[in-house]
Amino acid sequence: DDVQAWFDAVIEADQKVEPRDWMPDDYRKGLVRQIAQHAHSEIIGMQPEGNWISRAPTLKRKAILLAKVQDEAGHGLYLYAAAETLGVTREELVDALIEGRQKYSSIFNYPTLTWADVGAIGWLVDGAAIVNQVPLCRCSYGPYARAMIRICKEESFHQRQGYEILHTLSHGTPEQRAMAQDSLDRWWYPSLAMFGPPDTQSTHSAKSMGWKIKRHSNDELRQRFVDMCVPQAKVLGLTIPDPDLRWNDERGHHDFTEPDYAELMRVVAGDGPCNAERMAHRRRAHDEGAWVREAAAEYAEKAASRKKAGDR
Amino acid sequence: DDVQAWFDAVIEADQKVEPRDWMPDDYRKGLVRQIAQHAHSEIIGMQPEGNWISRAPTLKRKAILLAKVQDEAGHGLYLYAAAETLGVTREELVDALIEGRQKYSSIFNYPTLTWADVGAIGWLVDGAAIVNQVPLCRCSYGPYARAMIRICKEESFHQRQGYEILHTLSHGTPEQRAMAQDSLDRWWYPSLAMFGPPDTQSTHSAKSMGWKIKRHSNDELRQRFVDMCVPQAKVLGLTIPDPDLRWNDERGHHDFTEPDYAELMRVVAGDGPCNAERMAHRRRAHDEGAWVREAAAEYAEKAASRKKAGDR
Amino acid sequence: MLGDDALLAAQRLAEWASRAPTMEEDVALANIALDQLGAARLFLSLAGDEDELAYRRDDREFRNCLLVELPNGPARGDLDFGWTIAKLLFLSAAQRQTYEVLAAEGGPLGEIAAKTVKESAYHFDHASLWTRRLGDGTPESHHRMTGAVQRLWAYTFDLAQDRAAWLAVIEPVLAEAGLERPAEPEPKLGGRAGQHTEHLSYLLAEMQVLHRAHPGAKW
Amino acid sequence: MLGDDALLAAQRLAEWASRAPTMEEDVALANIALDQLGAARLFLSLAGDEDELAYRRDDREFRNCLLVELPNGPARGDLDFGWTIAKLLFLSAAQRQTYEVLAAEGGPLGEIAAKTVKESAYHFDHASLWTRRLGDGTPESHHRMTGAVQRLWAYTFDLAQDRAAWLAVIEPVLAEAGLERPAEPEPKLGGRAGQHTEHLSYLLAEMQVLHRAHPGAKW
Repeated sequence: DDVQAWFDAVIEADQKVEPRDWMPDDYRKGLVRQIAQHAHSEIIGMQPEGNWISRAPTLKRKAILLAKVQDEAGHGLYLYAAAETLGVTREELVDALIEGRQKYSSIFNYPTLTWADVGAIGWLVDGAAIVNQVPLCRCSYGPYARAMIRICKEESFHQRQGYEILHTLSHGTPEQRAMAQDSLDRWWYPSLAMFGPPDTQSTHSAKSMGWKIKRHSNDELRQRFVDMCVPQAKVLGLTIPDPDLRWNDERGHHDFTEPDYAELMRVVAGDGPCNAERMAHRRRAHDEGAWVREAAAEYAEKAASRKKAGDR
Repeated sequence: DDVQAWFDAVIEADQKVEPRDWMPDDYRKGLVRQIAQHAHSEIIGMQPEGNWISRAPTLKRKAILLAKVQDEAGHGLYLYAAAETLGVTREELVDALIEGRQKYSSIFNYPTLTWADVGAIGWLVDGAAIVNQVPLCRCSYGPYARAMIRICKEESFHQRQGYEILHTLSHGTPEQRAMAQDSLDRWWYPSLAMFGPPDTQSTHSAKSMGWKIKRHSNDELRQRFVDMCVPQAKVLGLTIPDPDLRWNDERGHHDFTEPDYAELMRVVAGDGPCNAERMAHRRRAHDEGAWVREAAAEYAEKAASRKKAGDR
Repeated sequence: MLGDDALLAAQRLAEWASRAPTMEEDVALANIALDQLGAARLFLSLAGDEDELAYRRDDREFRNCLLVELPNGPARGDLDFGWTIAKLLFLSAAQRQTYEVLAAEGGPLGEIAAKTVKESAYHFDHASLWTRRLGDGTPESHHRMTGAVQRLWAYTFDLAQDRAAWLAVIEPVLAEAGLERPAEPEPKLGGRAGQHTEHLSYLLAEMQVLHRAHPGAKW
Repeated sequence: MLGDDALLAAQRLAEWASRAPTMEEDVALANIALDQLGAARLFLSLAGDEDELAYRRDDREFRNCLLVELPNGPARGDLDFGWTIAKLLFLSAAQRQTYEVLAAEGGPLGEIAAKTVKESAYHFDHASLWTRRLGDGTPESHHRMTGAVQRLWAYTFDLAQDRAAWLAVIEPVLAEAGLERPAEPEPKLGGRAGQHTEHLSYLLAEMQVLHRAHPGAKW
């Protein structure tokens, strides 16, 4: 229990736990689960936006979007690497994703129907991700905290780009404006649901808070997100699809309508509009790439043994 | 040699040879080769036009084009059936196509690049096919002659539809007119080449003429085609891409520039613009349909044995 | 709505042209596609100019059920015969019922429906026959057909006005084919309200490209 | 011509996004696609408005080599990594040479080429490495890579101004990978004169759909 005391002291002192340090099993497991889910979300998250690369309306937008999707692959890589410091392999995690044993953010189970959705994902989905993730830059596990610093920097860049897409659309032709509003109408509540179930129902939160992995409750972060979006929507000239949304002077926050948590649970359970497609897409890419990975492994082995023979 | 004399008499009297009749081996083989090649051409010929079904510019044109491609599948079926009366099976012939042992008309190795090509194929390619095939309606082998009667009727319908497409385009917007002319520019010489090499170089012709399978030489038919097209092109207001094309009063025919027979030979040999694609497409359809054909066979067997069991 | 269903069904079925598993099936699928296209033209013409409606609307303006816009297999570009047959089975059963009701009601819509109902009956028979062949064929075909039925089931909830009647027609076919009737999943809806899958905009991009590239041209 | 090559190469490479055989390769292919897209924008901007040129021309007006418009596999919708690598190997070797010549000539074109030549060298190295891995990997990868090289060889005749120099670069890579250098077939040409394959009009239909649907809109 010396180590436990040491660990508790590190947490208490807001210091970082590092890979070689002792840590409680639950802490390790919880972190693996969370980082893996985060990594999976980056990888699956490439799909809804990737859906519009080929059709981006200008070459500049195409380049920005392609770079963004590339960043997501990069984020996936950092995060799997961070998880690997906890004693799992990327292959294990990828298998867990492919086989449906681990989850990814349910937001990516909604379809991107128009170009405006690329803007809405940047503004709202990346915006929500940032609100979720900024506190993680101070989380107690060092490698995760450091990965998050880098990721958050890029995410906020992405968020600005998404906002800019919507800004251009909402100041464009009537069709473009309608496209932007329609997109906000569809993405608003799913974005609110990204913060997870309300605090009264959240399962993993208390422990995570104790360990300083999580630092704010779901509802706190959701409120922060709403307060951030309202003035931005005003600048965009778009209407958040919530008739009950209003400033509450007493609370110093906006009151708003909660998302449909039953829908969230259905999507998490696998019944969202695109769950089957997203998983099938990922599985197919994995399966169809198998021969390439095998060839690379075989080649590396041959090269190694050639080198060895040459070294003799 | 009694049978040979009988056969010669039938041919001489312009009567029909029927499946049960005796016939010389070469006659049978020549017919199988020709009918199979004709059937293969119908099946491969679905591809270049099929390429525009999804993009046909009006629903009416889509319906007409789809019906035409369907007719080609139907023609393929009649023709394989006609070949089967000669003691080969459809499977053998399909294998010969798939494995590249039998040919199809080289015209289908050119790409359809614009909608106007659908018109040009109808007008020129079906037009050339009709000129080739009308005499076959009187050919000495009964089943082939009867299949050709039915096919020619449908082909002339298709030709009119193709002509009508070009007519609409050539009387449409400047872009449409340019599209029509461009299409004629690309399809004219390949269509002339459909009649085969010049008589001086044609290999199978003499025997076929003796047997009354073929009734006119390649050059005769090509001339007939040119004479038919010239006035039609005039009505279309399109320019046949041959500066030396002119009426020859002495011959009572148009003089014209011969197609590039070296190119024809290259395309026949497999080096046309689309040979590899057309064959790969056919092979893929064949391979990917295998599990369906196997299931149907298995089901038929099960059904038959159930019926047998029930009959007892 | 009926016109959009038939139009997209035709567009998807026509993708099989020159690619069907047998030549007979190439003819049959083209035939069914032509019937669907013919029905689409009649229904759309009741609502306005058929080409204006088919070629000038974007995906959010289409009112088809999601089933018909799905590709011919689980992913875009796929051409899976079992999947196509399952789609056709589900669709044609619903179309037949809808057309029967409309035909009984008479009027201009009823007149069209009286014609198309016969075609739907043929489409349904064709799809039923293949469902039996594939369901009760080889282990592979059984496996594929099971997968298709399972995956597509969630898309069947906005097909028929009377789902019970639709089930009464579908269930015996599945049973005879030795295919399990899926449990009722979360329905996939939205098409009737213009909220489609990611597939429709691709389908329309291809279908409309030439028409849209030449505004006002005659073809 | 250079701009069209790079633009279509980028469009095809970007189809890999979220589908590559490894995550590292997802990043690498997107990177190469971004380089190609960047080069395309620079070259097109020399010739006029980049978006006008990319989005408002039809296939007959494009002047790219046929190689870049081909799908990422033998048929439309295919995603074959070996095929993609073979395309990239052939293209990047030619681009590097062309850009080197232009860079030496100076001027506005030369300035762009001086930048893109470094990228091409990286693309070529990446493609060479994978050509070795696949050619000298498993029997399956060797078989696939051989097929790709054989099928694509006919499309390499309008890539480089100096084919001998191009061959001098390609042949050692193939040799090292244990891949046979194909015999010289009948070249597939036409792209430089606006005569393309059946694939390009599909690619453009998808690429241009949104831009064309909103004439004059800003994005």
